[in-house]
Amino acid sequence: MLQLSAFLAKESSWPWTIANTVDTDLISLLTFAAVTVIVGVVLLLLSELLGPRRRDPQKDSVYECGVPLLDDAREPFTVKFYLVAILFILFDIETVFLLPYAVVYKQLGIVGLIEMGAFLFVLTGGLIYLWTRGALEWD
Amino acid sequence: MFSLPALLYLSAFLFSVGTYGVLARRNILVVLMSLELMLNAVNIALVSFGRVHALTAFAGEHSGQIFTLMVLAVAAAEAAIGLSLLLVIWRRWNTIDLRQLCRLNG
Amino acid sequence: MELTISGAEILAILPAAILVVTGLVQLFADLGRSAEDKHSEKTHLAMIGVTGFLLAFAALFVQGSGASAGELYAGAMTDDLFGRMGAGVVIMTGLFSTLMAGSYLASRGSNSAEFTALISFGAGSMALLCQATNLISIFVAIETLSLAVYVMAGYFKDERAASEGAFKYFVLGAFSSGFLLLGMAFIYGATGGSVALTDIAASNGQQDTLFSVGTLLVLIGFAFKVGAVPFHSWVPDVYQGAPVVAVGWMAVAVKASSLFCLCRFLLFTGGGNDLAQLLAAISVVTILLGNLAALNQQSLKRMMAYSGIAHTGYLLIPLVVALSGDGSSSAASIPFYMFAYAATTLAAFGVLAAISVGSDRDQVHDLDGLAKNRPLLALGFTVALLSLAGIPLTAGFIGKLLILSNAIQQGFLLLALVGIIGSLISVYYYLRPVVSMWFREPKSSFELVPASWGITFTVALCGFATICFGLFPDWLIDLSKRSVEAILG
Amino acid sequence: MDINLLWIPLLPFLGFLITGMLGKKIGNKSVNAIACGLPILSFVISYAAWSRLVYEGTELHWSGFPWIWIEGLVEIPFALHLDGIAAVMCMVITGVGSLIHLYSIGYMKGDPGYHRYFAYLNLFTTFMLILVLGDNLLLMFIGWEGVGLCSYLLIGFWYEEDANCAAGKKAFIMNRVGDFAFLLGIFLCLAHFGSLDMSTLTDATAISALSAETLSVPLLGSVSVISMIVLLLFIGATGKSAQIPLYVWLPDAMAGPTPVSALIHAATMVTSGVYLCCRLMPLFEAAPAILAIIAGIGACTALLAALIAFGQNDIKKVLAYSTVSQLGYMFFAIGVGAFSAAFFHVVTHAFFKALLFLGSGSVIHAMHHEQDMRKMGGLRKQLPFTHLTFLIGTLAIAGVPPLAGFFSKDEILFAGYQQGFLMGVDSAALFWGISFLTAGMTAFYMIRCVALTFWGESRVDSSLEGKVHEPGGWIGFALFMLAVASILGGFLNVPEFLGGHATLGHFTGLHSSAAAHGAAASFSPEVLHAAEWKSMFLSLAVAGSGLLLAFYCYGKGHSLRKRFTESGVGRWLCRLSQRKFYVDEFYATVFVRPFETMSHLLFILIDRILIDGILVSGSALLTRGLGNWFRKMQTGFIPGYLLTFGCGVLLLVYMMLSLIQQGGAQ
Repeated sequence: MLQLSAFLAKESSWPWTIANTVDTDLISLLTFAAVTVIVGVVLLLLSELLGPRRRDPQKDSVYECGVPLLDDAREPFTVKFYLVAILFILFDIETVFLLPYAVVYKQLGIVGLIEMGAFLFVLTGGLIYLWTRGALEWD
Repeated sequence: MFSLPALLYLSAFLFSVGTYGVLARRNILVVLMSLELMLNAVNIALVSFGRVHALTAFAGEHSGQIFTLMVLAVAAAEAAIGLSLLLVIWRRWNTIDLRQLCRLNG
Repeated sequence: MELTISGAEILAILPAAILVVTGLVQLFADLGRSAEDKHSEKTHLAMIGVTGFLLAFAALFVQGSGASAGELYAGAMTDDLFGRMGAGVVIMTGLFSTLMAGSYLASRGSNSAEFTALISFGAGSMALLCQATNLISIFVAIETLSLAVYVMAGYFKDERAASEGAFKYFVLGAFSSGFLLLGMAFIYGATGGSVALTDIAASNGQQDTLFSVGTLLVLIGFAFKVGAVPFHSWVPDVYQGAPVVAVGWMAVAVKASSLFCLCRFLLFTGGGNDLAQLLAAISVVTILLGNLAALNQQSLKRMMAYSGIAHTGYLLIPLVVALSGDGSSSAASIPFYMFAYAATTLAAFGVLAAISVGSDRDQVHDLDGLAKNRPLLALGFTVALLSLAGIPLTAGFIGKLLILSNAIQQGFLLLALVGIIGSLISVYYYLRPVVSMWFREPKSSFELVPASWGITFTVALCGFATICFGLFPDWLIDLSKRSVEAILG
Repeated sequence: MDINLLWIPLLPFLGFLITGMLGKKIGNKSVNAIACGLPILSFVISYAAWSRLVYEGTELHWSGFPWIWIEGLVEIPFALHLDGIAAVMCMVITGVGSLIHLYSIGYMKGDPGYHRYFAYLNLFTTFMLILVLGDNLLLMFIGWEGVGLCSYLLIGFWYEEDANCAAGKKAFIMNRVGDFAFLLGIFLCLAHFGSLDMSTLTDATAISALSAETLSVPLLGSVSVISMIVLLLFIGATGKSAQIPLYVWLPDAMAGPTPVSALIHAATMVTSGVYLCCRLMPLFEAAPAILAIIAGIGACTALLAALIAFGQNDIKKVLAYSTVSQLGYMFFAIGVGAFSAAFFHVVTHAFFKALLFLGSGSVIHAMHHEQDMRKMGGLRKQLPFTHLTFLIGTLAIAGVPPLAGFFSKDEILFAGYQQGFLMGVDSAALFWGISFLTAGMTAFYMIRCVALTFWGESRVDSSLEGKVHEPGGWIGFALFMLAVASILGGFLNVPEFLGGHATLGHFTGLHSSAAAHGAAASFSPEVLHAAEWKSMFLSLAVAGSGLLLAFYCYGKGHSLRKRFTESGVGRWLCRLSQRKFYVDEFYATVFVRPFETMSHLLFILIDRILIDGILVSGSALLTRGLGNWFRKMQTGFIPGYLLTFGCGVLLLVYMMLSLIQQGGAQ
């Protein structure tokens, strides 16, 4: 592994860098991110430093609209939620193929349409199957 | 400003983090996340390679990015399977501790 | 640019397409069923599956343009004899697994519809894997087939063993596919952005350290799928936990398709002597560990698991020989060996399925006196075990003979020696079940649910095929030779 | 009509197959018909073949088929050939054989293994005929081994008794010793003649071509190839024909049924050694030194066996030793170059010895399997016919003219006399002396046997009183035929000086004496005839004196015999003779026991400790241990698996990089 990193470090074997290719909006994005992070941190530090500190149980207890809290804040999700979440991930991610197609569907022409249709056919088949299997009913 | 090696280091770092997570953590959920991290770390390497090659070696060649899309889809499917297995384990074993699944051995 | 698709491309993808459609049909055909007959044996599903597999098998014989690598789908897949042979092994295995699945699963009170569908889907992606000629398609194919197999391994949701095995398989599999993907990324980078095997072979990146490491990582990914040491840990546990039919399917189809793809991959990328040495080391360790660990197994499934590991070791030998010098000629023994291994292993797992119908019997002593109750099954199992042990007149013998003699000719004496020692050791544990079948008295508690026609048929046909390949291997050997020569076009 | 030689051995073989497989089903009657009919049929065929040979002079040949056939290297056909000797032998085997088959019908009546017995008997006939007709040494060897097998089977026929099985084993092993030498001889022939065909081995030019060649043998130094071959073949013959040192199996072989002893251990098999010598006469004549050895061994065997025969009380044992002794005669004859005399004696001996054995058989049958002569005596009254035939046999073997034995034995003795005194070969003279004495002893112990069995007052124990009576039927028939044969058999080969034409000698073309080919071939007929008269009278004298002495001892007054056996030396000699000169004990101590102990030691060392202990169990333990260790590694602990995986990856990558580095370094 050492050798590998040494190899990667050698600029000579990687003539091209992205410096000249990455356009400026990426940089502005990064500055924006940096600024937000810095502001947040600074504000928190200030309140921590300047604010007076007198603690008692009342204050340390969880604040819930003034009423005494009922039970632990962390409630376990039901299994059904997991199921839906899984299905969501699947069908959500599959759309990742639709986006690039949307960009170039004109150029791809009829054959592209057919292939996309086949893809969607299979996808929809899966959806219909689990629907009829009752995987989507909440209870 | 971002040299390719830097991006590769990033992906290598993330990959290592993922590997460490898989090896070290006992919580199945975390392990699944680490696995996803490994794949996505590689995705970074792929896109950065692809970007470079697209601009230098093979003009108009985007196989790296396409690869990444495929990997995303596959990773999603894998995550789905993993989560459903996690559910099964939870139902049967009442635990999500990796170290307790050692009935089968020898 | 206008996207076009040629007849050759349609033909190339036809088998896989047929299989996927078959899977869908099986799923939907099961939807209309009411709850009570969910767990009864579903012969109509088996029929659909068989039809689909037969169609796909027929599609293999529809000669495509014989397009050389790199032409179809912008080099994503090819349509050569080698790929078709791989697909043939997979499809046949799928056919028999579907035949066995119905009654076995019904007897275990679980729904066979999704199982058979998973077999079809898996078979489709395996067929693709055998024909894939670029990194992307290889990765997608191998992942999809793995996903199908993960689910099948854990199909008995209510059994702890099944879920444990499946999860082990899943975690390790995802881990390995991470490395596989990393290796592909390295290759992609080192070869200056080429994913098609032809471009990779043509590119000048071969000498890069990055390239070598990438190839190694891809090799590791495949080594996991075929269960080579030290990436074998999942094999015994998964085999023990999974349904017998799924195990048979894994043992044959996954191994076959992965090996076909690996063979193609290595023949293109080369990889040179260093890789060959590593591969040789792997195969030596695999053979020895597999055979030795199988010695004291009481569970037949675990025994078959370790024997499968050992056979992986044998199968790596021709790859080593091919890598270090004489390209395709030595790799020619792989397709033959896979065919032989498929017939043999299917027969064996058919018998295992037959005896574990109803309850989960898989101990060696469960076979006691099988020859008296079920002579046909006992005969089939005996033939299978003899073939696995490499006793003459069986397919396994010819396969081992090809591999070892080739290794010796090319001067890999150590490898050949290890192979021989391994198979000597293996005779011991392969003969134990034979002894208990033929020379022990059946236990009084041993009442056998009559095996379904599907299982019996499978055992009979595969046992017969084992003998046939053993007696008349010429045509198959010739076919293998031609197919391997076709790889590099 | 044309005769296919194959039929001669084939018919008894068919008999073997049928009686062996279907014997139980088809019942004894048909077993008799088949088992006796087929040998008789093959006797008819061999008679026809013989007559072809006599009247048309054509030696029948069946070229058979290629058997062991490596082009240009070894070419051994499966072929049969019938020349004079073979023709006569065939007739003797099938003729005497058939008679004994018939005899067995009466003798084996009611035996549980009836059909098995006849199957063996037929098989024996087959192999014997193959031995005789085989046109090459290898085929002959097949027959040789085959008859050995059958003799083993038939000696141990009543296998319920351990003694019989032991005897069978003894015979087999003793023969193996000889066969080993025989095989070596065959190999030598193949190596130097390049062929095993009788025609090649007896071809004068081929032999003379080899006469110069020598090969160095350990202990013997450089020996001429011919002598080596002859010596080895002769050792093989000593095994089969019970000569010193391998004779001890024959007396024990008497454990078998008496007809078997008659057929195998008197008439046919044991003479096959002599037949071998006659068949290869030119080869043997080319090795004079070995011939001298043969003469010596023959004479000594004759003497020793005769001495032992004195002390035996078992009637069959006496006959057995007399057989050994007579075989000794034959080899002596060969030793002195009188092949025709030897062969002649084979034939006559077949007649009278078979007669004697069958006679003893009928006695034993009548006495309900009592063989001890001390429990007999005075059987003349109960068994008049048996007594008569037995007496004929006895006189024949004793050499009383004009019975068969007289002519043959006289020829042998004359041949020895001629070589010893006319040609002045001292060793021959000495051996002649020995066999001359033996002739006298033969007469003595045979009369003793007759006297103890048939004469004097009965010592039969009371339980058998009145039960003993003549077994008629086939037994009688066989005895009668053989008696006739032993009376007339001698006239086959009446020497010239008695006005005969030595028919057999000329027919077989065997030399009658060393003089016939030696340098001193030029004796004038007068000299020869004078010598022949002299030797004839001498042998008559010695035989007569033996007879008289025996009559005197075992006749009315027993004084002489008593006095002799009372005397110290006499008692000592008697015990020595009864104990067979302790030869068996000698062999046991010198060969058998050391061999047994050694093999046991080796068994312990090599088998038990080295192979079973270290190699087998050791390696098994090792593999098991490793296997268990590998199983232990399979903990089922997922992080462990993952760690294994990761370490595997790291290790492989590291190895890869270091390999690349090495590659770069070079």
